[in-house]
Amino acid sequence: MIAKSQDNDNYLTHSRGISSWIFTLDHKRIGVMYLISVLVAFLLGGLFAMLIRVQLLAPTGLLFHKTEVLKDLVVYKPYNQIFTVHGAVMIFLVLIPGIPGALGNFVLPIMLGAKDVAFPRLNLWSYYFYVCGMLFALSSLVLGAVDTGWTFYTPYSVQTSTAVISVVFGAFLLGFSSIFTGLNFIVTMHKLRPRGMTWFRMPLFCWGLYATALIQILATPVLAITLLLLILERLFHLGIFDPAYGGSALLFQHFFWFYSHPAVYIMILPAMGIMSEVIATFSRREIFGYRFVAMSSIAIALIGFFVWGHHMFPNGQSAPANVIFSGLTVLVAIPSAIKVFNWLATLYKGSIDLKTPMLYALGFFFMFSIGGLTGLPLAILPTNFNAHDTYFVVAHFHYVMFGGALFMFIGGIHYWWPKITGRMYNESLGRLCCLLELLAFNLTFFPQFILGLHGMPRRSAVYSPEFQYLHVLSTIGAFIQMAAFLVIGAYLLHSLFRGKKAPANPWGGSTLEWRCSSPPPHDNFKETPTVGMPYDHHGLKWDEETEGFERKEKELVLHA
Amino acid sequence: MTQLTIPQSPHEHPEHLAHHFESLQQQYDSGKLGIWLFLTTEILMFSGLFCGYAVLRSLHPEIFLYAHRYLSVELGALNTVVLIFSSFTMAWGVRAAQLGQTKLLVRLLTITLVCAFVFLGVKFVEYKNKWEENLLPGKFYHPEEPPPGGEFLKLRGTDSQSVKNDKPADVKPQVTAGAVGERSTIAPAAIGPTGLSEPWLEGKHHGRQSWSGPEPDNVQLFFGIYFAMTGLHGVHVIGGMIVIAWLIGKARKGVFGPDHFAPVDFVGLYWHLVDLVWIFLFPLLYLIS
Amino acid sequence: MISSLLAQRTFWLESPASTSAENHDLVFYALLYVMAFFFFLVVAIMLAFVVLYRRRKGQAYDNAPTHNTLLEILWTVIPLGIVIGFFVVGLKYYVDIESPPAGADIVDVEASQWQFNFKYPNGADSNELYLLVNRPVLLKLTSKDVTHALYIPAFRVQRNAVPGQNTELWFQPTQLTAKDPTTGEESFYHVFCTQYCGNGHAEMNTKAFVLTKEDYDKKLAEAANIFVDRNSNQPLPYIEVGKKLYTTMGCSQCHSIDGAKGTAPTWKGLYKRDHEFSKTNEPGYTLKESDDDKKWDDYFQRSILHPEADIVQDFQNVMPSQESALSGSPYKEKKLAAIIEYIKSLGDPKYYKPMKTPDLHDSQKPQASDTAKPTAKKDEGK
Amino acid sequence: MIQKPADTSAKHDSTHSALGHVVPLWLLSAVFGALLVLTGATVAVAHIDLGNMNLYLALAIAGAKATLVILFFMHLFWDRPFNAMIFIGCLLFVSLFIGIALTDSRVNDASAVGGQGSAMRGVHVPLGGPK
Repeated sequence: MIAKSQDNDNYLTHSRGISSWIFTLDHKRIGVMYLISVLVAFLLGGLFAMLIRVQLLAPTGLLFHKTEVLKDLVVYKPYNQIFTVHGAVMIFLVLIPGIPGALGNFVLPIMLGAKDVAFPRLNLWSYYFYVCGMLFALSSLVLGAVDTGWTFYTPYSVQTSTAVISVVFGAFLLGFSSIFTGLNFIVTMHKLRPRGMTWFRMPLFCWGLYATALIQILATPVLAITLLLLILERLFHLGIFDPAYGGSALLFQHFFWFYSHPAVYIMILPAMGIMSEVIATFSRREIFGYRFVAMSSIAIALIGFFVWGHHMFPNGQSAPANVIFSGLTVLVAIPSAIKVFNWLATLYKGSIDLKTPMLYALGFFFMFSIGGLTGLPLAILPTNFNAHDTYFVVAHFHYVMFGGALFMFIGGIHYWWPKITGRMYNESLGRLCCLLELLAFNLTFFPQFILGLHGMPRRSAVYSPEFQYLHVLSTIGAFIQMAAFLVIGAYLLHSLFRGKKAPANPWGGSTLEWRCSSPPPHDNFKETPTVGMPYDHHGLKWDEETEGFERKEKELVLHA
Repeated sequence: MTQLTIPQSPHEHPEHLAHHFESLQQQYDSGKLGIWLFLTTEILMFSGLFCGYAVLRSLHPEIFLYAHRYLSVELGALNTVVLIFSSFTMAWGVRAAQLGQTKLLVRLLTITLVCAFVFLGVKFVEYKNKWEENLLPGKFYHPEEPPPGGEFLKLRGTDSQSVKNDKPADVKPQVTAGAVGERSTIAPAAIGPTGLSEPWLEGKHHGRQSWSGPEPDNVQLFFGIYFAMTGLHGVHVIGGMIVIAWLIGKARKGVFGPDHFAPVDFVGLYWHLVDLVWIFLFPLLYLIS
Repeated sequence: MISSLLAQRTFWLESPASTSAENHDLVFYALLYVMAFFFFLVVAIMLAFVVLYRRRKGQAYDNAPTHNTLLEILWTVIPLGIVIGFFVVGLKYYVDIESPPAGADIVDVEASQWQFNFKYPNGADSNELYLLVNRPVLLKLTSKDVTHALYIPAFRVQRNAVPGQNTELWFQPTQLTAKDPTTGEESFYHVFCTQYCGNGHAEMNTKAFVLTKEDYDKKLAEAANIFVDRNSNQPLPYIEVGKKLYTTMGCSQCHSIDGAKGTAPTWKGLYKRDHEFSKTNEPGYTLKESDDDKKWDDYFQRSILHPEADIVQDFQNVMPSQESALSGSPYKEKKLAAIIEYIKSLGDPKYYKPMKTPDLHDSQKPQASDTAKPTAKKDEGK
Repeated sequence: MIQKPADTSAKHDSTHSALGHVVPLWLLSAVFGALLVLTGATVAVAHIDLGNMNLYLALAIAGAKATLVILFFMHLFWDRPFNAMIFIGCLLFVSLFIGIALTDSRVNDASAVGGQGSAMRGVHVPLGGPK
């Protein structure tokens, strides 16, 4: 079938030469370029995280501390710059573009059975906006790294002497990159679905990306204007956000969180999409309650817009707003809960194969549950007043963003690696590292819940000695994680050269991308494929000679 | 399908059909949906400025009542008419493109472009005046003259209650200091909306909408928001002019016709949005009370 | 009663020290149990399924149910009920948080980079927070520069100090901070700034003491009158007071006394040292070793109240005026004198003639204290 | 390739092109006229003092003008309903954003006047009254 007939021509070999990559309009190549850049940024952000953890080994600061000669508080400045850059890089350069930009770009059109995204040229622009944004953001490292925290709160961000503008402008460009991607995906899903691919036959990863795209379209422009105004504030003191000129500091926080809260759903929703794919494939089951899972993505996206105020409970936000936002925030928990329960039910009576991606998915259950549940004390008003801006918050969002979104990003990379590169990675190493990550992650971030509840404020370069042992645990965990990530990088790279050729369908996946060869041909499908139910595994048989799963067209269930 | 073999760019292909689309209709609908989504993002982007405007105006009405008199309603109105007319010619241009009336299309687009130039010209005159009178945002705001219309008691600085103390002119050195070193010495802002001096409070009680007191605090806020809003809008006008110029070039070659007028249509939509924004900016900035 | 039971364990939270803390712990531990329940539920089911349904050789495709509306409704409605329940409970205590009792003592908190300044009804002010046990207190927060936050974990309360805005925060301490009988160390509650506010954010924290009536009055009297030795009740020499002020007023953050380079000129040998100014208000103003004491005193006073007036060569105009810090105290003049005395004492010994220690009685009766409102300060700042 | 106006207009009657709806010229002109009239109106109204009404009236007129432009100049009247949905949805989000930010600042401000100082003063009564 298709898979075998075209092994000679795939999107990697379709055309050669550096310019065939730089100017490519092929969504797959753009996806790959995204993947590489995002991973580079991830490494960078990780290194900054390590520096943070090293500093916090000692109560008085291991790297940056006062000395006999230099008592000035400016000694802490490098630390403030480091955690700011860590946050900005991880959020704007890794989490937000990561899954949609890299995996989404590569997989989405194939999953739909389309030849490309709706606007290939815009897609390329989106990538280059990302690159420029990245360069601007990182240029600040040279120009005097920004030290405002990734939230750029005024009036401090207006006063500090560090290079705020370059980073903010970088984030501004990254915003456009994100908008273009979202716009592209929405149009693609509306207009480029082939006959037979109805809305409720779309794989859930597409639904996740659709919900994400909605947020990218509706929220990101507000970030753009916010950052633009911040730049003007620094240049001309417009005064809108600066009390010294009659403006309101709180207004900036409203502007900022109107984007940045929905943004956390930009990060987690696609991860949930990958979760659905992986769970379905490796337990050979249709996703339980497909429509509920699909709709809960949309619900999360929409409700997510009404809850930004929970970042501002003690910040001087008015009581009525506090109450409204608290009430709406607890509601967001529901769609996420629905997803988790449906995934659990999907495992029931499945045929569960513990391949690496599946391990990541199971890890997601574990850490997303913790991350999600610890969101409750932050949504409920009295408990928020104790946990706000402490390490409890730090732990909470690392469990959701890192343990949730990033783990599924890594899981997704493993899941589609054979499809993207046409190579298989070392399975046992993959499993080992995943487990290692899981343990080390909890060692790193669980102590931070306790730190926070005992009052350890976030963004502090030094702390009172009674917190030390928890910080040490956390640092140890961080180092193990770093090591594990390096190993992962190593065996993935190794697989590129030594890995054995990947079959069209190594996992027994039922969605369309597994029906075209690995790596896929330039046009994905020569003739538009017949579309069945997304998670129908009937007739998928392990084929010894291709070492992949195969099935006869006629075994597709074409209507449920 | 023949499309599989054609080069990527829609514009070199006779049927203007990109390889990944099935039909012209599908391609057109995709483009239309795309441009509407893009307009959505534009609106949300401007909404930030409108939000800032709304909050500041509701907190410091006196600033707006006082400062809007610095603006010239005549020029604002003129620009409104110019933009509306350009919108009209643009809409007509789309019609011309749909009917393949190439010459007419080129003419209409040219008129639209000229209107845009006129608009920018008027804006330039306005900005120039503001610049000369130092009616600028933040620390650059220190006009010599009170605004025309309504007799203003020139009490600046004489009563301790209002004005001078955190006038930007005074804050400036401190703020820059804060920026250089890490410690800032900005005086704490007054309780309540800054500088609600007596005349205003009375005025408020009588629901009076005009401001006849001394200059209120933080008038520079008005010019901050004024330049931000009109400036961003101006940038969009310039962007529009570039694409319209590009359209004219294409139209001269006669590439637009009944089955390929999408570019004209989409640029048109964008241009109408620019017009829409101005339709709101005009009353909000020029016609206060 | 339940809350006090739960509060025994200090693994998750340190023991509550205020009424609001007890309320908080009640909600928190309830949440904790619910969270733990759902977490273990999910993980247990997951592991069970993984073991039960692991892939076996030649296993046929199993047609298990793929949807069940009843289940969906159940696991939508039950969590919904729970979270809404918690929201309502939270709301109940939130109303309490936002409703300061009528008779609460009012303490003005002025946050600035990087210290808190607490002003008490009697006009005394301090950088540490003194509280009366079992008595509600209402903190009114303002910020002089950027956004700060005041957070006291033991009381489970937190609120931002926002420039240009006024926020407030009330609580009622219930646990005394005792003095350790053996070491004489006074125990205290941490007060943190949780809103990132610049270089010194990490060190922007202080101590809160919860005291009995008499200790409280004593502390406030001390805070108001720093010119008397608390033990011997004898007047302190100005140089001692100046040394105390050097730390309490935060001079130590920038001015070293050992010649170390800081953000600002060291005080070591400052007195009667020739000065180079990068900027002065009156053109041509100079300050030389030869100048008389009067001129030097004026210079010191001006540099404390209006630091922006003359800027010493190689230093930035970054020092905030101490006007507002001093104006709260009835001893403004004497404090100034004390600081200047201390600076002089660090200068070249051959110029330093110690000032006569003030006699007791005039230092004990404070003048009419003016608790300056932020608005007033704005003017004095100039 | 050049398309001659003649043959194309022969191929397409003046209300339908291959892909989109063609707006008749009289309608465009009518809309243009209406917009001019409304502009005049809004300027005129501004000079009458109606207290707060001035603002709302000005916004209402602007809204009317906007509606005309959107429906006819921007073809939304004949366009696919989904595009209209997008547009309306976008307006909803704008109002949500401005609405909440505005209310919050107003409440804070109201409480700040009179030096009460609290961002929360005067609002706990609706929440159940001070104890």
